[in-house]
Amino acid sequence: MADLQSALSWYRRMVLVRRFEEETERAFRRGKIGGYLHVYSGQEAVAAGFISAMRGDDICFTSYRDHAIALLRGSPPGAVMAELYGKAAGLARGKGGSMHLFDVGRGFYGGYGIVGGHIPLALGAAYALRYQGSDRVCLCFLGDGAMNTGAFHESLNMAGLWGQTGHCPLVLIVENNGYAMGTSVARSSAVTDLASRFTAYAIPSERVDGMDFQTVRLAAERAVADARASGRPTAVEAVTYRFAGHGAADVVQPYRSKEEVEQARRRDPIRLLEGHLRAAGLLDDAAAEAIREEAEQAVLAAVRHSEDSPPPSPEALHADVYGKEA
Amino acid sequence: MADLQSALSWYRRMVLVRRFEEETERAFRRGKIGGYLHVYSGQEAVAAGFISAMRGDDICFTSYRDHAIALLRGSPPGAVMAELYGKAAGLARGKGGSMHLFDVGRGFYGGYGIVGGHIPLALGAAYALRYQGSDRVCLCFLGDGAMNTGAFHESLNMAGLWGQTGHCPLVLIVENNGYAMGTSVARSSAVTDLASRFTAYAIPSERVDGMDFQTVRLAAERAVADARASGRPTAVEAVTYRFAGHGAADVVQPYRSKEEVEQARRRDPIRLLEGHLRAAGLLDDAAAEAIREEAEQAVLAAVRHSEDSPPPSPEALHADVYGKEA
Amino acid sequence: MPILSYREAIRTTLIEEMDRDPTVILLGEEIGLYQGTFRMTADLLERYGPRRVIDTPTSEIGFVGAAIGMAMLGLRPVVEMMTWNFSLVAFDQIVNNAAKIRYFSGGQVDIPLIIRGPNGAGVQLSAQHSQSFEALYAHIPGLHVVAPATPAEAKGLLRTAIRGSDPVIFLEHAALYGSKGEVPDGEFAVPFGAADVVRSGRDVTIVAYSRMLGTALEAAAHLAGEGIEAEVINLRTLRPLDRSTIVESVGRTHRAVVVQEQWRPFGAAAEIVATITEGAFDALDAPIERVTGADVPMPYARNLELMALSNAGDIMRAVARTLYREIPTPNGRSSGGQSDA
Amino acid sequence: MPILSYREAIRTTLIEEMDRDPTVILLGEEIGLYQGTFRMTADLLERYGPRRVIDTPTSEIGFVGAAIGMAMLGLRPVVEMMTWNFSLVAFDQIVNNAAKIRYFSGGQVDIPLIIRGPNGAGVQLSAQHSQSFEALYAHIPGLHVVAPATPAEAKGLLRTAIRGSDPVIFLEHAALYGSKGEVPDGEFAVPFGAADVVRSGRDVTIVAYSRMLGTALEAAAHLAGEGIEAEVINLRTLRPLDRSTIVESVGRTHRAVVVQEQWRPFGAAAEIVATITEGAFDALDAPIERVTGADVPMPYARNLELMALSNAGDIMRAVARTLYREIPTPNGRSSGGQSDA
Ligand SMILES: Cc1ncc(C[n+]2csc(CCOP(=O)(O)OP(=O)(O)O)c2C)c(N)n1
Ligand SMILES: Cc1ncc(C[n+]2csc(CCOP(=O)(O)OP(=O)(O)O)c2C)c(N)n1
Ligand SMILES: [Mg+2]
Ligand SMILES: [Mg+2]
Repeated sequence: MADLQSALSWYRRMVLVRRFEEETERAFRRGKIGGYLHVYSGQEAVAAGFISAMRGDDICFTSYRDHAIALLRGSPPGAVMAELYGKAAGLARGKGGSMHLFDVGRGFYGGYGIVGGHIPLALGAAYALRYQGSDRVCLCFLGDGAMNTGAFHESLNMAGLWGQTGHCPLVLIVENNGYAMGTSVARSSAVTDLASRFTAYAIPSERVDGMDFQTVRLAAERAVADARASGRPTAVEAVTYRFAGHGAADVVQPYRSKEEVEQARRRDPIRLLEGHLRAAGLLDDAAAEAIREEAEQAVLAAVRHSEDSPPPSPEALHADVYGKEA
Repeated sequence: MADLQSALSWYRRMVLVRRFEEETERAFRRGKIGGYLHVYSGQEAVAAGFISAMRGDDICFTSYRDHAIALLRGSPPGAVMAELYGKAAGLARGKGGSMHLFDVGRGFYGGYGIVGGHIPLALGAAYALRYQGSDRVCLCFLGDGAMNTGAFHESLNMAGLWGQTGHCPLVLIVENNGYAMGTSVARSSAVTDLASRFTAYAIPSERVDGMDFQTVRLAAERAVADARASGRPTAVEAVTYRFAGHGAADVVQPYRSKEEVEQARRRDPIRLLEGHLRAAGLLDDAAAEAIREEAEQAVLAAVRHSEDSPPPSPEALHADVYGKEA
Repeated sequence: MPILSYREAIRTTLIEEMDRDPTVILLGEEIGLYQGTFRMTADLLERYGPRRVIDTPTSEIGFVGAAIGMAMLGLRPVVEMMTWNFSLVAFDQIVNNAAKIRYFSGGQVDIPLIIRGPNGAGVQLSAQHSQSFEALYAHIPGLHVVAPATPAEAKGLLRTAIRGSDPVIFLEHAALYGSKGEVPDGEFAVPFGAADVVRSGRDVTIVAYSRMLGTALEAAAHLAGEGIEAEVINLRTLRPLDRSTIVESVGRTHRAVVVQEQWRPFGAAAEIVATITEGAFDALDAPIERVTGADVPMPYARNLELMALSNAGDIMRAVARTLYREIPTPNGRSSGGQSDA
Repeated sequence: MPILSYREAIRTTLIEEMDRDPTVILLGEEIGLYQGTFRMTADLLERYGPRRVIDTPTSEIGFVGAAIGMAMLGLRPVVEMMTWNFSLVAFDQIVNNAAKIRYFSGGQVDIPLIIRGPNGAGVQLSAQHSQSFEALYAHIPGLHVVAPATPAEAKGLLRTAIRGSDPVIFLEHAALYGSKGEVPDGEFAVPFGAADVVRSGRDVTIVAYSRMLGTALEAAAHLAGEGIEAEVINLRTLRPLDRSTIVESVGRTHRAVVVQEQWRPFGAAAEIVATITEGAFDALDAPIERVTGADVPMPYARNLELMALSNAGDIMRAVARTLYREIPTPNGRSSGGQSDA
């Protein structure tokens, strides 16, 4: 139960993430946030479980569905929201937006927009960590859809090879949320047991219930410890569900039924964890309400901060194309 | 033994292929053939076994190691050699050279120079054959190295999917000759049982001795019959060996020992088949000598034809960039 | 003539050609069940079934390559590239296979393949999703590169593409999907390599294509108010490029401004400038001006993004420079668009 | 100064930088056990071990992307692209990641990454293996594009690249690997963005880079025999492009010929022509000429291949046209090099 005790703080952060995402959807509808917006609602236990298993100096990479990663890794909600608002105070100075959150100081090496395109980066980063003589590990979150890319395949085979000599402390987390945009796993992958696909690279893998924080967390701790100790890659398929549309524009969702979504929502990861905590006497109505209120305030403050802060200065346009002069 | 009876004609063609390749190496050294030259010596049983299982209207794709495919499929040795000589009478009018043999009239859809790059073409071609309502099948030869490309992965996953509804009569032949240039399979693939990698795409596969024509042929007949009947992809890993260097420039071969090559040569596919044929009384010294002499004459005639025939006309430079006017 | 949107023009052409020719098939991401990311293929799965409207995994190498193979076997695949940004994943297939197989096979196969989808910047899609790749593709022999600016062109050029025998890079622009215009009925087709003089004028030639045509016309309208008559040329196809129409026009106007959305260095406008320099050198009375996007990855923040894109004011100022005079311009200076590598 | 070959210049620079800085590591196909396809990395596996000299599978997406990730974490990877033809497989990684991550992260990371290898045509390697991609890469902000023509430049530019903080597209030329020249000792470096006036002259400016520099110098020598003094500029880097040296030269010579190996339409020469037109318009006494490769996929047959490539005679004829006169030229007409899309 000591275990569950510490889960309380992750519960708190998951509530914040959910509330934050609701607010981003609202801000998007109000035209405050532009571009594409991919929220994380429904998948919170996956990122929370894995990030809870990271050490302070470990690092991670993910796709465009990245708000939760930044928040759970500790980036200030105000800076995350300001990025979505395209403000200079944003996590990437307003240059990246929703799909390209970055907080290198906290070991978050970015959100990327090309499906599968970040996987080789994570591979190389993992190698660099070992090459530098550290025991840091690299986590790479990726979607079920990303497994069908050439970038995935080439990286995984190389990870398998580099792991043979202990030079690849890489943890791959497949967030199987059932869909790549509107394409279900069964329609996009010849094999639907995604964890089994890693055998083609001799990479150990397991499939876990991605809705249950405690389950994810245990798997994450095993995977991270393995990678750290052995320098070998390891993979986890976390079976989860995307409550919202693919992005903010995906409203009609002709590819799935309302019933299916309803059904999935019954296993809401936040309510599941809440249930565990209540059952263990670690949470009651008042505490839950306080946590919700705390999230509410944090999100509203993030919005105010974002509304009030200035856009990037015109000089920012040409800054950061290149570094110091070659 | 009826079986072995017909093997005699494939033995004859394998002898031709070997003799043809020797001549290409000589012509390369004499500066008659330019560019890259990748010979097939050692692997004859693979192409012969599979091509023997093809129907006249079936089709195939391969890599740059393509001379044998053309010859075994029935392209005139003179036209193949003329292509290597860069002559107008060549199989691709002197435009493609060694790496890009093409004989569409015989269902040979080409040799390609980008490793793995031809696999998606074969996938689409297989789909087209079924879409057109035929029961023709498409064969795709590829190297062990090509399995590590993104093009392989994306194509195989799609083949698995399309096969679910019988729309992918594709036979994949992995010619595992031990090396991708100087990189052994163990150094380039995290899993060395290459046939097993196809389980990630739910594609049935088997591994066979690629040095024994009869073994290859039986596997090929099964695979082709399966693909034709079911419209599903099927894969065969043929374990073989590259007797020569990767290409004509690969002389020193620091990545493998002379002993290893010697060892492999002891299971020369041509001599193995010759042994079977002799044991069955289908071949004696005189007949073997006649076959060698026939190959000798065919190759010398091909060389004469190539030496004597003219280069492409200057107009050919700008021809065939586009088809009829859009 | 009926009024159609650019989207409808494309969609109805797909339908007409699919009805007419069973070898025309569609493939791409989210074109079926999802109804198309931009609804270009809405209802087509229902209409033609899953064998002709193929939803693919996120596998650009696989499905672009497969479409090339289909084309080699006699089908006429039309690939939807969800946006051209993703085409870089399949760049090898397009450049090393689609463009070259006819040639290196000695002319043994046709490759009647269309790859179509939106090219260029949207609104705040940031660096990886706001690119315009015409200069890259137009460099490659064996490809046709087409960039319609109006609904009629979208229809006419798509028809030519589908009935052709070579790979076509069909660059649409999402900012134009809702725009409307008259579209001729029937088997209307626009040939490749024929630019359109959209507006005639004697003072300066403005060359544009795709979305920037509208910006050029907006500039031309303002310029007319200042007594400057700009001739506006819409390229329609970049490969083949209609060099003679451009050269002939500058031969009359003596001045030229070339407009493109994307990064200036080694961009498409450079080829047009070179063409004019080569063909109309003696006629030129002023340096040719280029109006282009800023030479930076596209930033997310809207204020920076607007700076990175050129507007009618930028074109007007460029025209003014070719005339060695000052004119008032409507839009604020987009200081970003003029910088070099 | 010691005389080194272009190959030795690169190889010794790799060694010097690896000895100096343990964060410099090499990866690519066949660079280790095989000793490098062009022997550029011969013995380096033995010298530095498999952790610093990494043989990769045939997986350009994987190893180019991995090198980007290494660079983000502070290593200085030098990737060998066996030939640049294969880089198209990794084009997305280079354009969408390497070039842009610094920008979209708001400047949070350096990407000190070099990708090097031979670019351009060899001898009879045919369509998929004879390409020259400088125009494609030089279009992309965030990349440096470097194309040394001499051993000294190869060394000096590679040193600048390895010590920099941005991705560098380092385009060598296999036809130059054996060429020799003096190379300064010590920590010699050549800055990016500084073209070299290799030969001065008053009659015409010839702009070239990489392998075509030698062809341009050959033409200039012949021209001198005809009393024509050509100034020859070697660009050395295409991004950044040293516009002022070019413009200044043409300001003096009043005539320009721009040379490139590859397809003309939307090729690198167009940007140089546009630069001259913009910067030296009033100085120009004749249209700028482009001398380029034929606009076709490279054919295999040697006679066609020679037609597809430009030679000194083509450059001399172009110079003659800028001077409005006739001059005898040594090489036969390579009728291929002048056609358009
Ligand atoms: C190479 C590429 N192709 C297509 C797209 C468009 N696209 C954006 S997200 C997506 C689906 C990805 O699904 P998955 O990997 O399961 O991630 P999820 O969105 O479910 O988190 C697609 C196809 C893209 N961004 N990149
Ligand atoms: C994409 C790409 N990368 C690198 C090369 C260089 N190359 C040519 S052949 C080869 C090895 C391929 O090995 P394999 O697939 O086993 O075929 P084999 O030569 O053994 O028949 C490589 C790396 C290439 N042609 N294409
Ligand atoms: Mg998903
Ligand atoms: Mg091999």
